[in-house]
Amino acid sequence: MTDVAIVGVGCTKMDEHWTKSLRDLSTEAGALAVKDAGLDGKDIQALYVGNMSSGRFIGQEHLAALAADQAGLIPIPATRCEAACASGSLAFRKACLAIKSGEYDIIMAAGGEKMTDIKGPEAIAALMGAADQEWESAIGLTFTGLYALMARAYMNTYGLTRDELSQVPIKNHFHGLKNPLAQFRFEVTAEQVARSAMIADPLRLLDCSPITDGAAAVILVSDRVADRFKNPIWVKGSGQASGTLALHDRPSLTEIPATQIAAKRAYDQAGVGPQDIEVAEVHDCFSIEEILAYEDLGFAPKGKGKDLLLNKDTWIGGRLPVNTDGGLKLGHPVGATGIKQLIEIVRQLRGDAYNQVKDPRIGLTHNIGGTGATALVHILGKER
Amino acid sequence: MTDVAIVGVGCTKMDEHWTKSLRDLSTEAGALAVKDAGLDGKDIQALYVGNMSSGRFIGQEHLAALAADQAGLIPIPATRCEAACASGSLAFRKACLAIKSGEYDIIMAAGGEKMTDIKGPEAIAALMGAADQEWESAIGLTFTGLYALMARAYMNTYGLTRDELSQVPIKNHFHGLKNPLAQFRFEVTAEQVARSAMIADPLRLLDCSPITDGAAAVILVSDRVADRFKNPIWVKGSGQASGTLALHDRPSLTEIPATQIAAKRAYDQAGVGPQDIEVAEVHDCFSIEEILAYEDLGFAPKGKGKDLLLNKDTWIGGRLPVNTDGGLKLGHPVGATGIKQLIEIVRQLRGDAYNQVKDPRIGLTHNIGGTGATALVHILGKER
Amino acid sequence: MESAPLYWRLKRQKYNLIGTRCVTCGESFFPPRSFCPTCRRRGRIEEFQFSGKGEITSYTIIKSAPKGFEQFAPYTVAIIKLDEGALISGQVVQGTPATIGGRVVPVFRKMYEEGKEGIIHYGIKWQVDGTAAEK
Amino acid sequence: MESAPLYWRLKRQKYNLIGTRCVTCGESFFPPRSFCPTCRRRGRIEEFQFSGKGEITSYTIIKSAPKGFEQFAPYTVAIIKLDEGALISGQVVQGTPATIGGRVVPVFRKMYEEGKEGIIHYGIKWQVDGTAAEK
Ligand SMILES: [Zn+2]
Ligand SMILES: [Zn+2]
Repeated sequence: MTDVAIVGVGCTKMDEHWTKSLRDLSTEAGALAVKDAGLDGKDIQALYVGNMSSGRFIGQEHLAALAADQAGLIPIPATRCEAACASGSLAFRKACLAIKSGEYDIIMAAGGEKMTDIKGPEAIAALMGAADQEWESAIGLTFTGLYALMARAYMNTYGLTRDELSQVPIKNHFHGLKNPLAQFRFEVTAEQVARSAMIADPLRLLDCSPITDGAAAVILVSDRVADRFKNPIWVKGSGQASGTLALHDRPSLTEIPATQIAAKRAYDQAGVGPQDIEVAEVHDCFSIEEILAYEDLGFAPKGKGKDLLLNKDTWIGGRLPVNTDGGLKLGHPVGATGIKQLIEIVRQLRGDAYNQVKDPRIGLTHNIGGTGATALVHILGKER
Repeated sequence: MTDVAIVGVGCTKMDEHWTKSLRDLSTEAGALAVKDAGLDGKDIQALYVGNMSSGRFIGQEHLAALAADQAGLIPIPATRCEAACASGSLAFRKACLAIKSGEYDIIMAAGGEKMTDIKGPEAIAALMGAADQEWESAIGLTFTGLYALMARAYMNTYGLTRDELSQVPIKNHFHGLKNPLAQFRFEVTAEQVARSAMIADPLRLLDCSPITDGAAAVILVSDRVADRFKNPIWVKGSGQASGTLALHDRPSLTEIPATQIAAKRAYDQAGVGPQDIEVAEVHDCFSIEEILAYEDLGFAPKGKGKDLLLNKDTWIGGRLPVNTDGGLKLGHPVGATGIKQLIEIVRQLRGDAYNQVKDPRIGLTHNIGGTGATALVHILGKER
Repeated sequence: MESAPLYWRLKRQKYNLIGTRCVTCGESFFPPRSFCPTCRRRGRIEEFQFSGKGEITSYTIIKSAPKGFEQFAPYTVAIIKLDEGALISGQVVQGTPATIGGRVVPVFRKMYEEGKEGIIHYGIKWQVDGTAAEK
Repeated sequence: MESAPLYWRLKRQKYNLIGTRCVTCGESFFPPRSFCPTCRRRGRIEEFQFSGKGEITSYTIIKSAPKGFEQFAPYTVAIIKLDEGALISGQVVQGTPATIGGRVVPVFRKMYEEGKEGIIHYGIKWQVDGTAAEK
């Protein structure tokens, strides 16, 4: 069985990039990753691109071929993968499988989204393409609304308070202070979160990830060539699972089964458990989801996710720092997000993160699409 | 190296399905394929779905998870692949790589598109998402227009006449007469083609594939389990390549380099050449493209593609029948097309095609996205 | 918002709360499913009339609305566990406060308008049982 | 049609036929590229002014138009090989017949209107050299 390692990373700033198109952003991220790996573009054998909705955001499909074209990578195979907000991780996982198939040794997996070319209500509608168009979008639900339904159910069942929930944005904004690529770099207080605009009750503005433009890319290689690179970070486990598209089709609103199943696969493949993870990036598109992720990933028992925040376990300096780059609150260009998460864990394991955890050896990324109709979990390790 | 075989196929009628949604169509095609393979849905380990632009056609992304959900396949991994009109073949190829990786033994690869929920001019604009939005769509180009640019250049360079070009729809409509799944089942004459409405000069209505709803699915298995199935058809070669997104960025308008490169890879992998192909499905989105494909695939020397039509070589009964199911003229639900092509070749090799070629042993499919920014070529064989 | 073809395709089911039921295992589906996820090919699907009565399992008040719904915000959306067993997302009519566990009944209401002088789309919303709210 | 941000982002380049050129290998790009596909990281990209003069390599007359362009059909679109070496798709102004090999020069024209009473977008079209066509 072939092993896969990540040997180069590149990421644009997360921002409202008025002067840059998606082709500019993806070329920038790709060039940074190729350079970081010490390669030349001609060494790349295939390209995988995660993108959710370029058709609606910029009127452009066929995005992987466009990215290959603009980056001078033609004629290599270029594949776009889509699973809403999990598109980046999906592209990464498909790139891993392509290397394991034996057909390639060096692949670029990238993700990007250009979300600010259309107006706010149009972007909200486009993002609802990740949910059930016939039965959720059609009655006026929004993504914040769907997570608000989960948040209220969770608060009602497990007694989570507003101020406890606010610990998620407070921690992640604090972590993001050190990240030069973050869209926002300021601290927030519980009072600021509680007073920020209501978007979908009970979720407020500071519970939400912003509308962001950005792109990110990594270079993956097989074990056959990995020794040519300094500091390869190994893909120890990769799990993917699906759930119902509509939130209302699930028996419980306070857990995401696809995360649980994807995590089990990834842990089994890596031969580790939740207790072995030393740094993690989890999908905090809305504050509540970080707490659900703690529980679905096995970091905390059901209903006890908040303890990791209150005990500072998931803060930098704690036993399992989570979202050390600021998480999605600091920018969520949906197709890029999964790759951006992997980049943070690679940097943490290499030891060159902006907000470095002390010498971690095993890290995890968790990326979901929609309200959890797709979940991907990856486990990376410093050793093969 | 793992070998991959196709053991089940299923396809809806190509039609304007006013009463059916994409979820209905994909479930129908998937159930047919599972039944054809003699399997139960619970045997499927992963799902790959090709779809070009469901975001714009029906406001729905995250389509693979939706398809898994509706087909009762949750929680298996579900992956959407997109490369415009080549999305179906792309999903198929990624499913092959996933089996070769060793992680799966039984996968469903499907494709679907629901194109008739929006109005004609909106559909024309949505399809232009396959081309360069910034520099082609922005000046009012259409897909027919892009192929018209190729057609005029080819006619000018190689002396192809209107009536010679018309041999493509004449042949394919004749082939499609026997196909109960075809959107249209009538013969056309050279006079009818020449008098049909001008869409983008010199291409006329009968040169164009229609706007279609439809879905198609195949079941792929590894050689580890293939002997459990009767009549497996083997994937002997698979090639994928990219070209510039914009037509104007290519040095020649009368050939598609991505097809040539993808074909070479597929031939090399299969250990065969163009002379060994006994039946083929090529991407005849517009009449001119079938002639370009003959040349790019090596079936005819440059400029001589029309001879295969005039000599009846590519008609049923000829030495290399092409588009025996009627081709894309008989329905082109873009995301489904690549899978539909594979199904026709599987049926030809199994011996249960509607328009059966006498005992072919090796067949080929050719599927492109846009004007050839993506090309995929697959070679299937009766023997492993 | 829905495209016109989608609206017309699902109108009968959405207007009349017609779902489906798998005769083989007895599970009922609203939104209707054409395929039983449990029984798969052995499942036998038939139409099933829901009463629309049920109980709120969670709710939210949407302040920031998507395109097409801006003029209705704020509005309440809930997940309702129907008495016959399925769960569905639906709008709760204005003027009646939603609560988790609260009983609701279906009412026929305007959903949204298409464009400025466009077609008015009607559909089912839910009303807290025993209250009188906006028509 | 283009979104407003895309229109504004590329306005300067599209209005003025400003492309790019790789100093390393000498290749010129219009549409502009920010990355030389030949030289890649060794490439050095700078702005390059195209004259817009060139030759038609192929053309079509669009009868069935996409959304936003319906009222202009039929209109002619050509691929033009610019004298400085790059190829570009462009509209040929009405009233001058396109031919393969025909020489063209750029002119500034209305491209389309956004919505009914919307913003008028201008841009470059091409005119057959030596002819006088619509303004
Ligand atoms: Zn059942
Ligand atoms: Zn250069």
